[in-house]
Amino acid sequence: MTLSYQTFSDPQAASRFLAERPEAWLLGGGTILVRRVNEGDISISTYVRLLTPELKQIHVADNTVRLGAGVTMATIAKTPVLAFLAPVARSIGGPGVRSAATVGGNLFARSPHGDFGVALLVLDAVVCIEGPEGCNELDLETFFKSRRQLAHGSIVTAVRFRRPMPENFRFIKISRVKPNGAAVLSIAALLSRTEGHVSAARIALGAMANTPVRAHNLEAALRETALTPREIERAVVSAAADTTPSSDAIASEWYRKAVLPVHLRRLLST
Amino acid sequence: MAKQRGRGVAAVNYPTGMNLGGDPTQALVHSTPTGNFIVSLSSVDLGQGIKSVVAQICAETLGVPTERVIVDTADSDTGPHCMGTFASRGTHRAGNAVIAAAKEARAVMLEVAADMLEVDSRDLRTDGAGNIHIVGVPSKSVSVTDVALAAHFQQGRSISGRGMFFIPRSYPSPTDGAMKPSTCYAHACTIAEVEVDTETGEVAVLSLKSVYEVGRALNPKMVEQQLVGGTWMGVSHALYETTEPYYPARDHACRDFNEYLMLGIGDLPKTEIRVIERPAPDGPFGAKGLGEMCANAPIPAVANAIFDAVGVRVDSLPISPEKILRALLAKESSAAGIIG
Amino acid sequence: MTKVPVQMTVNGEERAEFVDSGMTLLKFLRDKIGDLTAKAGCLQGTCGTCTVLIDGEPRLACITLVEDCRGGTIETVAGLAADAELHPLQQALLDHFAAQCGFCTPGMLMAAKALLDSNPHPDRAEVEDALSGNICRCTGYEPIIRAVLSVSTSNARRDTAERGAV
Amino acid sequence: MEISKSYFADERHGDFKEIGQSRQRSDTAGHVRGITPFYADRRFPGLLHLRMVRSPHHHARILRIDTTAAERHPGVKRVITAKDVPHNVYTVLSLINIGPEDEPVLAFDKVRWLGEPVAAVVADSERSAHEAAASVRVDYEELPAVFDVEDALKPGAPLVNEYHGQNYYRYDSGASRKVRLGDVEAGFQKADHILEERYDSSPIEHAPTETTGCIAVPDQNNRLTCYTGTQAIFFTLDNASIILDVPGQRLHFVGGTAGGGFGGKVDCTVEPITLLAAMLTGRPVAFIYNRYEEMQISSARAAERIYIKDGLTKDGRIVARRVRCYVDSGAYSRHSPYGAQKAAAHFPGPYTIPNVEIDCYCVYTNRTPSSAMRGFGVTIADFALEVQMDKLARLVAMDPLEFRFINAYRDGDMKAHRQLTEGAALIECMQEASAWANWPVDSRYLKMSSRERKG
Repeated sequence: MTLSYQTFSDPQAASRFLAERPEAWLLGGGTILVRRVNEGDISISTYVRLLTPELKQIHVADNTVRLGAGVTMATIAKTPVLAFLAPVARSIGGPGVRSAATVGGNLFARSPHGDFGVALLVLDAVVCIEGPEGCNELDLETFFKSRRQLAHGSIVTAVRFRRPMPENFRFIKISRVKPNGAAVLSIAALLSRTEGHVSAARIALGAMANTPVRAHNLEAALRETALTPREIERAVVSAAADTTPSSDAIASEWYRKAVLPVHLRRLLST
Repeated sequence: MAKQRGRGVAAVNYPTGMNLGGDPTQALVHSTPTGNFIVSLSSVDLGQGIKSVVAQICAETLGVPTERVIVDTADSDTGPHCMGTFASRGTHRAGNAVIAAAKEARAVMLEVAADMLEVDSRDLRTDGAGNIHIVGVPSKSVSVTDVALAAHFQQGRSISGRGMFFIPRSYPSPTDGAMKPSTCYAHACTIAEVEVDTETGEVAVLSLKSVYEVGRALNPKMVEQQLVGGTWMGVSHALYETTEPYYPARDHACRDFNEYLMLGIGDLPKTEIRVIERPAPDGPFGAKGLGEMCANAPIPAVANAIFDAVGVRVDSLPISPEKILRALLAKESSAAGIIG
Repeated sequence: MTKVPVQMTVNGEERAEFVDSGMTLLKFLRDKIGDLTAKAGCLQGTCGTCTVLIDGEPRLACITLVEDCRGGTIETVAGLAADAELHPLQQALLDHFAAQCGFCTPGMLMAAKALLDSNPHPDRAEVEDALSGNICRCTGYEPIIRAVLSVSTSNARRDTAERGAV
Repeated sequence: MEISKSYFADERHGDFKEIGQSRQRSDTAGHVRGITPFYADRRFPGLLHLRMVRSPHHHARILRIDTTAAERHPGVKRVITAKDVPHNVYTVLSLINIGPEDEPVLAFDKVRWLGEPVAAVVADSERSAHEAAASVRVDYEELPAVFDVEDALKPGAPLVNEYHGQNYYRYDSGASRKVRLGDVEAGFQKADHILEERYDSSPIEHAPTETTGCIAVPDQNNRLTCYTGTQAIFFTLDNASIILDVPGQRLHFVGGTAGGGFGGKVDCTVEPITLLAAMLTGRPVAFIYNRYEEMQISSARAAERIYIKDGLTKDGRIVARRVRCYVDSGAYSRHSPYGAQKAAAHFPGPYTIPNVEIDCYCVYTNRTPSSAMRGFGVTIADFALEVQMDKLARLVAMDPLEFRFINAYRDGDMKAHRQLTEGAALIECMQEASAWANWPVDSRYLKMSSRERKG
C-alpha cells in the first residue's frame, strides 16, 4: 500500500479515523514512526498529523503547567519558566532529535529511551488522552502501566503537572556515549524538606523497567530522613524492589541493578 | 565517589601491504598540451586522501608544483589496476607506481626540453615551480608549459610514463610459517592516562600521547588527520565497540548509532601526536603505511592504564564499565576471603 | 500514487512541487529538487548526516516529512557558500583539515551553523552538544570542534571590531 | 603534531619541494560544499530498488521458497533467487586462488547465519520492494547452531559450512596457519616464570557514515556501469565477472570516493547482485544497505580468542611464546583466511623471541561473516600482546616500558616468520614517549638504538 499523510484539526476526528485503520498512525516528531517506515515496516501506511494549535502550546497558570503533546524537547529546553526541565530535554539526543522529539512521543519511547517521561512521572503528571470514546485523563503511572493496552486511536494531546520548586527537582541521566547518548539509567527526584527532613519524596527511574517507574520503596525509605549519608546509603538499597530492568545494547540487567544505588546516592547527596 | 587514575603504555609495529596475496598496483602519468599532468589510477579514496598524496608524489618526481597534477582514479575504463585500498598499502603501493610512471614521463619531458635548449637532458634540472633550466644556469630555462606544447605540437612526443609496483606473492611455508607477509613496518608507542570510577566501572580517558614512526610524513597535516582519527577509533574500540554486546550470544545485536556505542564527542581525551621518520628504502620517499596502525596502540595502552588505576584486568574487548565493575567486585570478594 | 502539492523556501528559493504523499524531506531534497548535499547515512535519525535547518532549527531530514515542511524555510549546505566564497564554517573546516571522507561534513556544517546562528560564541561544551547528534568515523571529532570554535572566536573578534568602530 | 627530527637524521635524505608539505587536500573543497559525488548521489531516471529477503534463523535448511505473491506485487519488476545467479557459490579470494568457493550470493539449500540473503526483490519504489520482500514465503527447518569458536571445533559440533567439511579453514599447514621458530618447550623449561593468559574480543563494526551499496546501470554500449563505494575497483569487478559469468569487458566500475570504508567495503556483497538485477530488468538498480544492514549484515571485524603462553627469565627476557588464536570467521570465509595468517606472522609482536610457536585458526560459526577491518589480523593481536607485555613486566617487577626496551626487536634480528628485521624504530618511539610523557626509564634504554644490537 502506498504511503499517505492525513491532517486533522479536530482530535476527535483524528481519533475516529485512527481507530478504524490499523495501518494509520499518529505522527509526532518522526523519530519513531518515520524511522520505522524508512526501515521497511509495511504495517504503517498512513501518517496522521494533528494540527490543533494547543498541541504545540505550553500553558502555565497558577503553577500548573500544561504541555501540548507536540511540544518539542528543543522548545522545552529554551522555555524560561521550564528551566528546571531544560537538562532533561537537552539529554534527549542531539539537537536534530530534540527539535523533532515531542513530549507525547517520548511517552511512547521504548526503554532505554523516554527520559522525559521519567521527569514527568516524578512530577505526578496527568496525561490527557483523546480516544474514540472521548477525552480521558490518566495519571502517568497508570498510563505507563497500561500504554500497551491503549486502544488504537488513542491520542495523547497533553500532559499537565504542577510546577515544583525548581530547587527540589533533580535529574541525572547516565549514558555511555557523552553527551546525550541513550540511558544506562536515568533518575528524576522531587524532594521537599521541612526543617531538614524529607517531607515528601518522589523518585522516578528510567531504563530500570520496560517503562519509566516510580521508586515507591525508595520514596518510603527516604521519608522523614535528614538525608544523612548513612540514611541515604540505607535507603538507596531499597530501590532494587522498585525495578525490573532488562538487558539491552546499552547495559545489562545486572549492571543497571549494580549501579542504581551508586547513582541514587550521588544524586541524593548533592 | 572514588575515582582513581592510572597510566598505561603500549608499543606496536604494523606491516605495510598484502604480500601473501601478491600485491600489484599500476599508474599512468601523462601531460596535457599545456603541461599539466594527469595521474591515472584505480585506487580508492576512503577519506585518507590518496588523491592528494599521490598528486604530491607525482609533482615531486616530475619537479612541478602539486597544483599542476590532476588525479583521475577509480574508473575501471581509464585507470590501470590497483589491488585496492586496504592493508595500509594505498600510499605505499600506488605512491611507488606513481613515482615509476612520473620518472618515465619526466625523462621524456627533459628530452623535449633538451631539444629545445639544445643541451643534453642530463644537464637539465626542474625548479619545482614549473620551469626547466640548465644546471648552474637558471637563466637558460624553458617553462614546463612550453615543453608540453613543444612535445605535442612540434616534436610529436608523448610526455607520459607507465608505473608498476609489484610485490610477488609470498607463500608461507606449511611447516614453519616462513613467509614475507609485508614490506616495511611502521611503529607506534602510546601512553594513556585514564580515570576509573570504582563504583560504576566507568572509564574516562584523560590523555593520550602517541609517538608514531611513519617512514616519511608525505603531507604532515594529512598524516595528523589519520593519526588523530585512528587514535580516537582505538579508544572507541577499547571501551565501547561491539555489534554483539553479549558475544558469543547474539542477543541485543546493535541496530543503530544509539546502540552501537562509540567514544562520544563530549568525552574526547586530550590527544597529542608526535611523529618520527625512519624512511623505508622501499617506500615512496620513504613513506610507510600508517592508516591502520594508529588505532592499535591506544587499545592496550588504555587497558593497561585501567589496571594501573584500579588493579583489575579486563582481558576481553570492549572493556565496558560492567566488566570492570565485575572485576572490581571479584577482587573485593577474594580480598575478603570470599570465594566467588 | 497520490501526488500532493508542497511549497516551501529552500536556500532562499521558492519551491513548489507535487510529491508522493508521505515523502521525507530528505527524499524531497535529493530526488525531487536535486539538492544532494544532505546525505542518507542511517534513515533512522541516529547519524546526523542529513541535518538541515528548518526555520533555523537543526532537523533530521530523513525523519521529517516534506508535508510537514509546507511554508517553511529550509537551509542546506547548497545555500551556505555565497557563490565562490565559502561560508566561514566551510572555510574553517577546510583550514583545520577537519574533513576526511566528507560524508558527515554537510550535516556537521548545518548542525554547527544552527549553533552559531543562535549562539555566536559557544564554548567547547556547547559545540560538543551541538554536534552530538552527528557521527563522524574518520576524524575523531577534535579537528571539527576546533574548526567550529575558531569561527566562534573570529565572530568574537568581529564583534569587538564592530563595537570599536562605533 | 610535531615531527621529532632528531631520530634517524642521517637516514632522512632529500631536499623536497612538495613532499613534507601540508598541501591542502584537493577534495576538501568539494566535501565542505557538499558536492563530492558519492555513489548514492548519482541520479538515473527509472531507477529500481533492490531489497533482500533475509534469513530469520541462525542455521536452517531451506525447504521451499515461494515468490509468487512477490512477483505479482504492484511495482515489482523481478524477484531473483539462487537459480538466477549464474555462478552462485563464490568466494572473493578465489582471485588469489584461496578456496574453496563457500558462499552463495543467494542461499538455496541452507541458511548459515541470521540475515543471510535468500531472495532479492527489485521494484520501482523502496516501499514496493519492502512490501514484496515481506510477501516472499520461505519454509525453513531449523538446525542447531554454534556461536562459539572453541565450541565449533569440538567433535559433534553442528557443521556450519559443508564446502569446508569442518568448522575451520584448512591451510596447507593443517587446521591452523603455523609459525615455528626454535624450540618453544625447551624455552619454557629454561624460563623462570610462565604466564598463560586468554584474551577475547567481540565483533566490531566499521560504521562508515556512508553505508555499503551501489547503483548498476545498463549503458548504451551493451555494458553495465556500476557506481560503487568499493575499496577495491578491479577486485570487485573481477568477482562480479565471475559471479555473473560475463566477460570483464562488459563491466565498467566507477568509484573511488567512499564515505568511509575501514575495510568494510571490500566484500563484493552488493555489486554482483545489483548488476544482475540491472541485467535482468534492463533498468538502473540501486542496492543500498540501510543502517541495520550495515550494522548486522555487512561483515564485522572478526571476534578473536587468543591464548598466549610466555616463558620469561627473571631478568625480563621473553624466551618462549606460544600463541593459539581463533578468528571467528562467521559462516563464510570472505577475507578471514587471509587475516588469520596475517595474524600468525604478526604474533610475536615487535619483540625478539628465540622460541615461538603460533597457531592461528580461521573458524566457522553461525554468525554474520566477518572480514577485513582497519588493522586486519593485527589490532586484536596487539591488544592481547601488549596487555600480556604489561603483565609480564609486573611479574618480574619491572617497569612496563623498560621491559619493552629489553625485548624490542632491532635491525638484523630474526623474526619468527624468518625475516630479518629491518627499518625498526620501536625503541625510538618508546624513547620519545618516555621523555615526552615524563615516563622515566633508565639511561641505558635511552642509549639503545634500533640499528644495532648492543646496549
